[in-house]
Amino acid sequence: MKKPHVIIIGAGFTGAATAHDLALRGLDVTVVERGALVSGTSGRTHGLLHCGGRYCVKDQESAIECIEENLILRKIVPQVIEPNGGLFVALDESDVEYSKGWLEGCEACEIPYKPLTPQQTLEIEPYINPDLKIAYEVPDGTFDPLRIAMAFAATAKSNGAKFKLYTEVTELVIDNSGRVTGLKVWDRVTDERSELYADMVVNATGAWAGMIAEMAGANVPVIPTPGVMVAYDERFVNRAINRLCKPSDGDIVLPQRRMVVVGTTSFEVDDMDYIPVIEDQVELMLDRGSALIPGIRDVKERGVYMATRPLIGSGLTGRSAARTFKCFDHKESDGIDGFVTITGGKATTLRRMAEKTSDIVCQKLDIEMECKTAETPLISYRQYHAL
Amino acid sequence: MSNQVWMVTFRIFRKKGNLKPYFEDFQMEVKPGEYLLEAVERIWAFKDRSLTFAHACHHSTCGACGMRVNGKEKLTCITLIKDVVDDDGTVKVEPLRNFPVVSDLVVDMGNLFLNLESVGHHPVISVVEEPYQDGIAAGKGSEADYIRLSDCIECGMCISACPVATTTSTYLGPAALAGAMQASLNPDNGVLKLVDCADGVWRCHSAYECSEVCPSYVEPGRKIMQLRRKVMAERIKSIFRSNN
Amino acid sequence: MNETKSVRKPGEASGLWLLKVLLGVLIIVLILVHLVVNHYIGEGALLTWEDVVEYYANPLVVFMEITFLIVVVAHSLIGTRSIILDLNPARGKMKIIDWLLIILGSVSVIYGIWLALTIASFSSS
Amino acid sequence: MSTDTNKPAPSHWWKWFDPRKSDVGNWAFILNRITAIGLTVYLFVHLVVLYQLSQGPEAYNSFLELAKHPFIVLGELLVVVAAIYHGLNGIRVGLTTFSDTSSVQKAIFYVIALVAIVGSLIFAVRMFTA
Repeated sequence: MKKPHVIIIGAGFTGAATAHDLALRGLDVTVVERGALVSGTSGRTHGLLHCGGRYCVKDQESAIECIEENLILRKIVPQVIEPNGGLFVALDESDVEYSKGWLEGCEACEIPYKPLTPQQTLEIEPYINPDLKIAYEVPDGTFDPLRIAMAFAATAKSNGAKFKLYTEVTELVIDNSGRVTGLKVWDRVTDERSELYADMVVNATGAWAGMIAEMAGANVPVIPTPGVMVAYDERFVNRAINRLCKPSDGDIVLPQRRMVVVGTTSFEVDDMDYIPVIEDQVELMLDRGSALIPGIRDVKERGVYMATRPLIGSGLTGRSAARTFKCFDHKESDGIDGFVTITGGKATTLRRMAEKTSDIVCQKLDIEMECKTAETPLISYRQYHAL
Repeated sequence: MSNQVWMVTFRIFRKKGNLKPYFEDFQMEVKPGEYLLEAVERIWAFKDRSLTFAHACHHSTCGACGMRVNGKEKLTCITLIKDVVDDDGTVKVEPLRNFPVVSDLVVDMGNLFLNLESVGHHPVISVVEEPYQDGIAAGKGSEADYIRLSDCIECGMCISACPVATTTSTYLGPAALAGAMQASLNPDNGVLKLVDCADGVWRCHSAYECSEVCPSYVEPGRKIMQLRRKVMAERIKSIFRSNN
Repeated sequence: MNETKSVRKPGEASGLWLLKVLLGVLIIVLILVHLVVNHYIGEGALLTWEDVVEYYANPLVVFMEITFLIVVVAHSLIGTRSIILDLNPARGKMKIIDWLLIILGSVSVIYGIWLALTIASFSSS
Repeated sequence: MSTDTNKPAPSHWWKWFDPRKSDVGNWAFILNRITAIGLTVYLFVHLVVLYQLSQGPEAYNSFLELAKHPFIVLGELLVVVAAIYHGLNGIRVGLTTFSDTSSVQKAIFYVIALVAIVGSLIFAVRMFTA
């Protein structure tokens, strides 16, 4: 029997991971991406491999996903991860107050933690604000955004998946029965237009998922929610440093190569193709970041960027909205067959989003194949260019 | 300063398929304190959707957005516009040299990645393996336990700047040789033999342009010289070994 | 299409490169010696045929000039080879080029020795 | 993206001498290569010309008369300048190879450039006033 052909729109984290998952299950996979690999939200992610601590108070579903996926990614793609752990740092009394609920959340979500006195904290991370009250060590990590996607894509390619970059979807092809049977694309490398046929189309365009769904007349309640990230020119810490407080602006500082990156903010936009940098927010990052690590004030800014999270609309917005993901079978929601949308979620849960999506795709295609991505180590990200 | 706006002409290299390449001018208002990649992205977003360029992290950790700006290699995500605008208000943006051009500002850096792979460069290392020359080494105590991403971000700018790479596509190149230096910290992997050849460590002609354009503290030129000394020392040692 | 690295060109490994550098150092030394010797024995300039012949009457001078010739020819041809290598020639072509360079070098050296000895012979006759 | 990964980049030898917005290290290389080619050409021309020595005093001395032409003297001066630079840059390359001095390679270049200029001037004065 001919292998079913699945086209994935978007080569972000979800697209690359879904390509890997489906290719591993033996399907014929093509990924189309209008830009470069992870040139949208994924590439601009903060790079925090969450342990779930950030969500364990308000959004335990996300928190549990995080700690589980965290441990899986450490095993399957250690080549791009700094597994140095993280700290949740309480700087004032209100942080200490918050820690009670936080500890309960950690227990509930089975996130391991270890309390550290200020002195113990400064011994392992001497550049943290010495006025801290208490800190908890957790299994956070950091990862390289481009390379984690390359590792998934490389492994997908090694199993036969194809990646068509700089190829923009201009139209979804829908037959008389209302089924999506393919798409029309514009190859921006050659400036040529063509049509691709698929047994199933997966819309993995994250914050742009609503726009692609609209092409099929379907509706996806995704709220593009950008935030700012600022990189500073010194690696002050080896661990991910979180402020022990209700998730808010600029409360995470991550090491990356010889930098630290402070993030982030949260606001809503309509046009997400270009988000201008808002200078007040850059200022805010410096304020908030230097509260955790005072030395940030003394080093140069190295880069500033905006990343647009895809939040699932549920009446709640911004920080209150759940950070979990959702997979839409448009047969059920809009009566459109052959078309699935995956959006929401976060970088740490990319593999699980792919698993869920691939399960639905396989179920729709009547294929019985188990997901094997949790046990399958990824090949070297550099092989992305060899295959 | 922050309210200042400059009218800048971006002279962008364009190439589609097998058509002849040309330069296209885009005039745009920018803030001098913006990063160049922002402007390139805005040209795509608001002026010409056919423009192709590679980018991902926007803060110099991924290495995707290296381009030639006024003839010199720059990582555009950390290059301020005010630092590269000519006196007549133009900025010329071209793809990196010494790689096949895919389209517009996108080049195919496959060879670079394969070369880095072939010498066994490690993308993540212990923090003590690539020590800081100056500045602050993070953390204290058992630093060897900490893992960090290696300095090299595989941006290809050193290859673009290298005068040897302009004619010798088989040359391993500065990034891979610096990677080999890192890999040679493990004495048993045979990398010293691998680079001791005409396409390896001896092909360099000490122009040090690689170190000049490297945005990520690798100093490939210096690493090549360190590697040469290591290869020579290894050769001398092996003479004595074979005599025993 | 991914195995480019297996086709390494032979040749300029550490040996040849090191030789080029050592010869370069030797050239600098010999030029300095040459300048000094020239100053004392040749008394400044060798402005006529007779001056040159007289200069070559000293066997040490003949020896030094021949050494200098060999070293300079070798250095320049290894350098030439290095430049040609930068043009990334095919392996087969490079072999031919190697032979051409060896022949050119040998001919130059033999010719140079003949010339030096010829000049030296003028003074004894 | 439909390209052959390992298609070599187009080769143009003249790009060795592409000044781009080069830094001093690249200028050192460009000058080194130009002087290398120049000196090699000179070496073999020189060997051929010296054949006159074997042809007796008349041949050689009449040739020497010709060589007093200012253009020839200028050419000889260029050879001397090239030799001085090439030798000094060789020392620079050797230094930065055999010791960890590549971080000061620019400073070394400035020093050798200065020495080369002074040396060249001395030779120029001597050759044109001799």
